[in-house]
Amino acid sequence: MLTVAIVAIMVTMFLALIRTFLGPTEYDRMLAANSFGTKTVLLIALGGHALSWHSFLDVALLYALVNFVGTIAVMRFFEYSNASEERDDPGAAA
Amino acid sequence: MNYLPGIFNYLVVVFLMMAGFYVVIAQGNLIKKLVGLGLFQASVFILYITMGNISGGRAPIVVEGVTAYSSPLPHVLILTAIVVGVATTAVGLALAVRIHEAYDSVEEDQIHAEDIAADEALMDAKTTGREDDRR
Amino acid sequence: MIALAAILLSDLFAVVMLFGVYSLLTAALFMDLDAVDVAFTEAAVGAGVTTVLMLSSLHLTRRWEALPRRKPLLGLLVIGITGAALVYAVLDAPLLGDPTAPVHQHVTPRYLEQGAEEVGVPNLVTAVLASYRGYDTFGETVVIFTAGLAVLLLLGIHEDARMRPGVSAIGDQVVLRSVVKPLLPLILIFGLYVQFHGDFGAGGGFQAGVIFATAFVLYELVFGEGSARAVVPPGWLHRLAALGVLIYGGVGVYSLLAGKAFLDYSALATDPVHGQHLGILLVELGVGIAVFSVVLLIFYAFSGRSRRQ
Amino acid sequence: MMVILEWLSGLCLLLGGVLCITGGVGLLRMPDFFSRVHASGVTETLAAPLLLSGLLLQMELSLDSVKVIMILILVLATNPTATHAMAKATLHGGQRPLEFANDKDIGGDGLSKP
Repeated sequence: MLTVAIVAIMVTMFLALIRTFLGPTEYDRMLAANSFGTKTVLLIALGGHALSWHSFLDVALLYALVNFVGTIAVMRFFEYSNASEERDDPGAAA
Repeated sequence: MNYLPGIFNYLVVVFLMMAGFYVVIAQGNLIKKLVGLGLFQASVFILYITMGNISGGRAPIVVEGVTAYSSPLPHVLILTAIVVGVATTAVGLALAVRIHEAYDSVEEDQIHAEDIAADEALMDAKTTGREDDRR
Repeated sequence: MIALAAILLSDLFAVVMLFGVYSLLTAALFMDLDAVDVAFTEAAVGAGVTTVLMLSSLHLTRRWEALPRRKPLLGLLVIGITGAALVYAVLDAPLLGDPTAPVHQHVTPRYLEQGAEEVGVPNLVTAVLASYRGYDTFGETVVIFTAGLAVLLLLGIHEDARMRPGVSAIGDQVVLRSVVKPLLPLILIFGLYVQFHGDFGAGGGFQAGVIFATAFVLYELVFGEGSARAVVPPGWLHRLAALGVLIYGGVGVYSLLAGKAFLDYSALATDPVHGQHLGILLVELGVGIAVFSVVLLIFYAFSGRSRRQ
Repeated sequence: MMVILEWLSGLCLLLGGVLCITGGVGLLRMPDFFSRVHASGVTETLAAPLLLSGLLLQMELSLDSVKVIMILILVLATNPTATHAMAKATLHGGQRPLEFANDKDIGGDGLSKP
């Protein structure tokens, strides 16, 4: 069962990767990358158990964290670039 | 038959290294060059870690009853190299930002063009002012 | 693979995004090659900090790459030649996992056989990092410190009135705020765990510093500009970074004064193994403080800079 | 007892895997961003806990189980938040769901211009 789950995760990672490549809008890329990150966490957790890696759970925990932070950062970037496109000149608003 | 899997990682390393190298030398955008540098860096990391691996080995953390460990030395080198790498990337990005502020562009060609234009303007000013000394 | 797409796309934002994904994959590969500590560092640094920094600098410069590119022919030629040479060299390289490879011959056996007894730390990576190769690590710490100073020199930290706490960066996201708020102390505790558990499992000063900085970056990203500055003012950070390097160097000088070699931790206590343990703890603490403050400093420098008019 | 645990864990893993693939296919095949968020966000939020609890049931109780629970909590907390925030940021950024797109651009791959 563990193997089946791992293969399933890998397939999903592949699909998400394709979406990251295609992604017509940046938001799609962001979503796919986030999903990819979550899948990586799961893959490390399950794969680490299957192959009995050392302290894989620390790494998985860190991944979950960093993935979230990265997504937030990307969103903030959008917020800024959108605002700058709307306001046309953001720096002057100080 | 055992040869190809053993060498495969190195081939991946070479491929990544060349990809990063290509970005660095052939792309004009400074930020993209930095990404290429990151690719190159990562390929070197993989190379070191691949060398340190040992078949049937475990991570170099001492556990009872395990005899084969991967070599900890490459791990140490790469661990510090990653953090140093991000620090140097930050310096590069800071430089790119400053260049963008000075030239309003991060494209290498445009920067060169502006440099040449500025130089020529300077030269013109000098020749018309009958000053031959160059700084 | 991903690298190819990174070359082909001209939307720099997508390039950065893919770079993050690529870094995740690299870290997974490191896990598979038994390099737990390296995977840990790569995960903490590559996907998080690098992405944040690249995005900030994209925000400061421009997002789209200029369309007319130079002819790639010459570049491809150089790549082809170098690549062929490297592939030829690789054919002679030791196979993956070969126990007779040169890496496993020279000093590695000593580290593996006697590291645990001499240093008294189960995680041999930490042992080699902080004890056997203490000089190198000191050098790396100084390099990081210098890089932080360089960024500071180049960009400076701007504190204008625009940066006041409470102005949320991502719209008005109540859900995000209320989820992140309880998360932050957990991240900090995790960072401490990584810092002090580095002797026994994956972790250590470098990773812990980055995790700590990540927590503050997250705080600043969600709760608006200047909120993290209110907690850790930028003025402290140079001093903190210097303090980190000073702790490391201080341990070295102390052992020098105690009549041993520079960074010989057995001078720290009567029992050599205990001294080693103490020394590694202190040194890792210094590294952690230095890395934390430098990463946060770099982030402040980038985020505080407003776009050029 | 052990057999029951084994079966339960197998069931969790299987369900999680199926959901995971469903989410991936949805992510790839859905026509516009908001339906993609729906597909990936909802399934992921269920699949990740299922897979992790399947893993938890296979391990013996130790510090590692605590870590798995920590990951579980973290994923459960961050994943819906991230997808929610993403959808909100997208809406804020000018994208509209396909159904409400002003220009009737239902041309397959979801390029609904704002």
